[in-house]
Amino acid sequence: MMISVDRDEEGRLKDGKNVLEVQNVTKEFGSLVALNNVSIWIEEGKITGLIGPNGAGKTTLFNVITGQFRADKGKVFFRGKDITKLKPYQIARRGIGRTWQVIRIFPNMTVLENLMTAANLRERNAGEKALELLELAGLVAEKDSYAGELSTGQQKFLELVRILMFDADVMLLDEVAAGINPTEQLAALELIHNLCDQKGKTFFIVEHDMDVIMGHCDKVICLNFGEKIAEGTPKEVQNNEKVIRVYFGA
Amino acid sequence: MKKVKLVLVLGLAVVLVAAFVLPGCAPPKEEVEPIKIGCSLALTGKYSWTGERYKEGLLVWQTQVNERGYSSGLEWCGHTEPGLIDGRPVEVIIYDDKSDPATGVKLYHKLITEDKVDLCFGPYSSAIAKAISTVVERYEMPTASCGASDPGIWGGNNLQWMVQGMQPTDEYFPGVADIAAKMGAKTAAIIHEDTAFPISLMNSFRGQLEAKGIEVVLCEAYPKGITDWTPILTKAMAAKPDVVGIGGYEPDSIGLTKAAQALKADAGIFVWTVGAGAPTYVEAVGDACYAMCCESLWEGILDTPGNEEYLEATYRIAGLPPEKHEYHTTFGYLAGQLMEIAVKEVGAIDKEAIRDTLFEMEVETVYGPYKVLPLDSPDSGFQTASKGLLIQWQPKKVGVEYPPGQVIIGDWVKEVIYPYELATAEPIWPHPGWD
Amino acid sequence: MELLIIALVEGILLGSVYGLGAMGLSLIFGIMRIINLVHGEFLMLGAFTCFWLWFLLGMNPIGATFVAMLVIAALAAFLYKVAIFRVVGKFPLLSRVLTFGLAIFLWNFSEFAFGSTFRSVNYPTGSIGFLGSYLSVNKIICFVVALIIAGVLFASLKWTRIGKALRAASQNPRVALISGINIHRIRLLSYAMGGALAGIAGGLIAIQWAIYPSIGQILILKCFAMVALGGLGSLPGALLGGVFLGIAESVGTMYWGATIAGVIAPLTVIAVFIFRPQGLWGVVERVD
Amino acid sequence: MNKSDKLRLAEKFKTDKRLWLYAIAVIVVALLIALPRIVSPYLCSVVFLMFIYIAYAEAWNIMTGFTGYINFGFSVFAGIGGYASAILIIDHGIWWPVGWLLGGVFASIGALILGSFMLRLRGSYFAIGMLCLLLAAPVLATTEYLIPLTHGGYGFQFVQPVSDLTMYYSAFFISAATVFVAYKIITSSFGAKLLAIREDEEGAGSIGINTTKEKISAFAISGFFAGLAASVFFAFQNYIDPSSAFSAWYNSLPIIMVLLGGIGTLWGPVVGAVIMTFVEEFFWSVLPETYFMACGAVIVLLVLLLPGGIITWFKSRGILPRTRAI
Repeated sequence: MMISVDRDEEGRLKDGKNVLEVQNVTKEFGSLVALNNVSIWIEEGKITGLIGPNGAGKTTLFNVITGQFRADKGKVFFRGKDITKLKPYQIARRGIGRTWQVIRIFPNMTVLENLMTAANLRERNAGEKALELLELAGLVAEKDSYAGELSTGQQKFLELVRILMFDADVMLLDEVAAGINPTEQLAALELIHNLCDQKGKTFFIVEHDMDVIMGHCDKVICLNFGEKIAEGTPKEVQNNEKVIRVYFGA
Repeated sequence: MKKVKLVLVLGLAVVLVAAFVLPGCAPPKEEVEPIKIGCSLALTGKYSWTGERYKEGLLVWQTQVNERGYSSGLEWCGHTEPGLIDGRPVEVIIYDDKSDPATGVKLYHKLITEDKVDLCFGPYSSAIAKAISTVVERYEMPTASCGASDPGIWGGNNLQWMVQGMQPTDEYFPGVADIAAKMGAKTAAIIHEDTAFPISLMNSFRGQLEAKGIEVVLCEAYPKGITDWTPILTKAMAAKPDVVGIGGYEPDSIGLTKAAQALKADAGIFVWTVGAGAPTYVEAVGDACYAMCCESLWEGILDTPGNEEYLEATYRIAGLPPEKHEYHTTFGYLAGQLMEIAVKEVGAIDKEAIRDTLFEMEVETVYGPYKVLPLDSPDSGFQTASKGLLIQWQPKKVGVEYPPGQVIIGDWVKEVIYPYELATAEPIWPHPGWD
Repeated sequence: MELLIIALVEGILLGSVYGLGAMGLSLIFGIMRIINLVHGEFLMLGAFTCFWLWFLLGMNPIGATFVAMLVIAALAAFLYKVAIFRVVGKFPLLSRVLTFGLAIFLWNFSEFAFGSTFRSVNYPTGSIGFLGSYLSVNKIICFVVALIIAGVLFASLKWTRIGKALRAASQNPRVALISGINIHRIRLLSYAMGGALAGIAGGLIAIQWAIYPSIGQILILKCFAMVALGGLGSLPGALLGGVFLGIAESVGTMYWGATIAGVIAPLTVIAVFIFRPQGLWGVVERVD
Repeated sequence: MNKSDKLRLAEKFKTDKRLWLYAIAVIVVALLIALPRIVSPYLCSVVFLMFIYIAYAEAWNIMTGFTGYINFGFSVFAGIGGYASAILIIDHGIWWPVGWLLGGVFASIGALILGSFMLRLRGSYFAIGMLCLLLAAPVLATTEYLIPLTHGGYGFQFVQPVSDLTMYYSAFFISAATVFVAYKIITSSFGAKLLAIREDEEGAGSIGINTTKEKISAFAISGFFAGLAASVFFAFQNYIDPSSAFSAWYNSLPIIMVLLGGIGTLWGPVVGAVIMTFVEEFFWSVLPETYFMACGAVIVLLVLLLPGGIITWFKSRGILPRTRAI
C-alpha cells in the first residue's frame, strides 16, 4: 500500500503532493535537543497519528510546524512551499490549524465570538458559517454562553471547529481525546472522520490513547527523544521493535 | 415596528420643543444681597501653597470691608458704613481649580453664569490666567488679575476686561543688573525652570544684564520635577559667573541653595525667584540663606498707605504674624482693593463703568502704585506703575530696633537693597562664603 | 575630565539613594507582580516622618530616618492587610488602579495635614574638597547609609531562611507555594520591606532636598525608570539602575543640559525594554 | 393609529425591554441636544467635559479594554492631538474643523509609529514603557528642537474661532462617534480578534490572527479619538503647555472611568465617565478642601467592592444581557 509508482524510495509522494513535509528539522533549547533531524510527510485527506512518550518532542514538532518555534535547522513545506520562516498567523492563513494540549479557547468570550475571532475579515457571511459549524459541533444551544463555562469536551469541540472557521486544510490536533468522556470522544472521532472523508481535510494528531491511534489513523509516526524511530501503518508501528521497547521498556 | 419608530420620533420632537420653549426660570432677586466677587485659586495641586496665601489676602480684605466699609489705607474712598457700597456686604466666592487650566475655565463659567458673580478676580499662576482670560473677555466681566505676572497674557492681545494688578515679570529682578554693574561684575549665569513664568522672567533678566554690559555666559533650562541640582549648579559654577540668577519655584530654591552650600559655590551675588523670600526658606536652609537675594513684590516696611494697619489686620484675621509676612498674601488683598476703589468710584455695580475705571485709574494701594495701559493700547491692561524690590537675607544686627513690618526669622533679617531710595541696608557683595 | 569625574561621583551618590527607593519597588514587584504606584507616597511620607521628627522632637535626622523606616513599614503592612492582598494575582489593572487610588489619597491627605509648603531638614555637615570642587558630607553620609542598608538586605536575602523563602517566592510563586512557603506571609513581609526601604530612602531625601506632598509623583516615575533598567524584580538590578540613572542625570546635565538629561531615563527604559527586556543586569525571567 | 395598534404597541413595549432602552436613549439624546437651551453655560461646560471624558475613556477602552495592553501613556496621544490642532489652526490658519480632524490624524499617526515598536512589549513591560513615554513627552516638547513648533515650556495661548455652543455639539458628536465606532468594533470580527488578543495572544496567532496588525490598528483608532477629543478639549482650555498637554491627571482619569464602568465593555466607559463627572462635581462642592482625597478613597473602595466595574456587575447579576454590545 505504501509503495506505488509516484513515490520515492522513502515512500513519500513525489512532485510535492504531500500536503505537509518536514525536512530534517532540528530544534534545540540550550543543551536539550528537542527535535533531532526529524523528517516526516503528511498525505492529503489522511489521518496521521503522532505517538511517543512524554518529552519525545511531539508538541515541539507541532510548534515548529505552526511557527510558534523556528527550526534551528531544516525546513517545513506546505503544499510544496517553504513555510519555515513564516509567522504563526501566516501559517494559519495558509491553511494549517492547530489545537493545543491545554485548551486555548478564549474563556471570557461567548462561543459565537470565539468562532468569529477566526473569521476572515473580508468574509461576508461569517455569522452564518459560524452557526453551521456550531451545528456540526452540537453547540448551537450554547452560542451565547461564555466559552469558559462549557464542559471540557465542549471546549475541545469549540477549539476544533474554530479551526474550520478559517478553512484550514490541515489540522494539527494535540491530544484531542484527552480529558473528555467516552461519548464525547466517539463524537469527536466521528467528526474527524467525517471531515476527513467528506471534506478532504487532513489530520495530524498527537494521541496517547493507543486505541484511538490504532483504530483511526492511516499512518502513525513515533518519536522518541526528538528522533523519529518508526513510521508506517498502525500495524507496522505496533509491531516495530523500537516502539515496543520505548513503550514497554522491554 | 414602523409605528413604534414614528412614536419615538414624535417623542423626540416633543422633548425638543419642550426643552426649547421652557425658559430658564430665574429666581426673583432679593433687594439687599451681597456683592459677589468670584475667583478660582489653586488650593490643591502644584501651586496650592501660593494659592492659599492669595486666599488669605482676599479673606482679610473681605472681612475688613464688611466690618467697616473700607480696607486699610482706603478711607479716602468714602463709604464708611459696613459693606462695599449701598450697605451691601462683599462675598468672595473662591473655588479650587486644582492648578489645572481646564478646571479654571470651567470654574469661571460657573462663577459667571451660575453664581452670577458681579465681578471677578484673576486666578493664581500665569498658565491658568492665560486660559481664563478668554472666558472673562467673552462674558465681559471686569477682572482684577493679581496672580499672573507673565506679560504675554496682555501683550498684543488688547484685552478689554482684565487688568494686571501686580508687577509684570520685567520688574522681578530690579536692580540686580545695576548693583552688579556697580560692583564690577562681568559675567552671569542663569538657571531656570522650563515653564511659562520662569522663562519669561529669565528672558527679561537676561536683557537687563546685557543692557548693563554683563555677559550671560550660561543660560540653562531644567525640566520640572528635577530633584538634584548639584550637576546643573556645578556646570553653572564652572563658567565662573559673578552673578547667578535662578528662576524656579519654592522647592527649587531650597534644593539649589543646599547644592550651592555643598559646592561652596563662589559668586558675587545669588538671586532667586519666588521661594527664597519666604520664611519657610530660611527655616529649611538655615544659615545658608546668608546674603541670598530674592525678588520681592511688596514688603511690610514699605511706606504705602495703610501698610501697618494691613499687617495688624492680617495678624488679627488670618493669624499671620507681621514678621513672617509674605507678598503672595498681599496679592489677594491688592485684588480686593483695586475692585474696592473702582466700585466706590463708580458708585454702583455697573460692569462697563467699573471696567473703564479699572483701566483708567491711577491710584496708590497697600501694595503700591497702580496704573495700566489704556483700552486702546495693543497691550491694554498691562501694569506699568508697580515696581519690584530686591531683598537680601542679612544677619540680624545687635541693638538695632527693626520696624514692625520687617521680616525676621531667627537671626536673619530680610533687608530691601533695591530700589536705593527704599533700601533698608547696603547690599552684601560679594557673597561672603559658606563658613 | 575633572568635571566628568565630579559628575560621575555625584551621580553615584545620588543614585544610591534613588536605588534604595527603587529596590523596594522591585522587591514588591518581584514577589507580588504588582506595580506599586503608592511607592512614591511611601517615599514622601518617609521624608515627612523624618522631617517632623527632626522639626518637632529635634531628633538627629539620620536616626529619624531609621524611625521613618519603621513607620512606613508599619503603614505598608497595614495597607497590605486592609486592601492590597485582595488584588494580588488578579487582573493587573486592578492593582494598578487600587494603588493609584491609595496614592491619590495619601498624597492629598498629606497636603491636607501638612499643608503644601515645601520643607527640608536643615542638617548642615559641611563639605569636603574634591578635585577643585566640593562634595557634601551629607550626601556621603546618605550614601553610606544606603550602602549599609543595601548590604544588610542582600546578606539577609542570601543567608537567612526567610530571605531564601523570599527569593524562592520571587523566582516562582507557584513553586514556592507547593514547597510549603506561606506565600501570604511572604507577600506581607515583602510589602512591608518595600515600604521600609521607601521610608529610609524618603528620610535621606528629606535631608538632601526640598520635600512637599506632591514629590511622590515625581519620585515614583524615577523609581520606575530604575527598576526597568535593572530588570523587573531584581534587587541588585534596581540598585545599579539607580546608580545608572544618577550618573545619566548628572553627566547628562553637565554635557547636554538638564532638559536632555530629563529624557535620558525614560527613553533608556524603552530602549532597554525593546532590546534587552530582562534589564541591563537583570535576572532572565518572563514577567507577564 | 387605531386602538388595536396602540394595544399592540403597549404589548410590544411590555415584551421587548430593549424598546424601552431605545426610548430612554432617544430621550437622553434629545435632552443632551437641547441642554444648552435649558441650563446654564456652566452646567453645559460640565456636560461638555463629560463628553470629552466619554471620548477619552472609550478611546482608552478600545486600546486597553479590547486588547488587554495596559496603556498608561494615554495623555501622550491626547497631547499630540491637542498640540497639532492648536498649531495648525492658530499658527497655520487652517479652518478649525479640519484642524481638529488633523489633530486626530496626527495623534493617530503618532500612535501608529509609537505603537509599532511599543507593542512589541508585553504585560508590565508595555505598561511601564508607556508610562516612561508619558514621562518623556513633556520634556521632549521643551527641547530646543521642538520649541519652534510647541512654543516650549512657555505655553501657547490661543483663541480658536469657535463658540461654546459649537464646542458643546462637537464634543457631543465626537463622544457619540467614539462610542459608535467602539460598538462597530466590538460587534465585528475585528473586535473579536482584539478580544482574542486580550485573552490569549499566542493562541490568537495560531488561528490566523495577525496580532501585530490588529493591535496596532486598535492603537491607531484609539489614538485618533484621543487626539480628536483633545483638540476640542484644548480649544476649550484656550491654552496648551507641556504640563497640561501631557497631564498625569488626565492620563489617569480615563483609566479610573473605564474601571469604574467595566473594562472591555461598550457602555462601561460611558457609565464610568458620567458617574465620575458628577462624583467629581459633588465632592468638589461638598468637600472643597479634601475632595481630591475623597476621590482617592472612592477609587480604592471601587476596586475593593466592585472590581469588575458596574456594567460587569449588572451582567453577572443577569440584569443586563451578556452580549458584547450591551
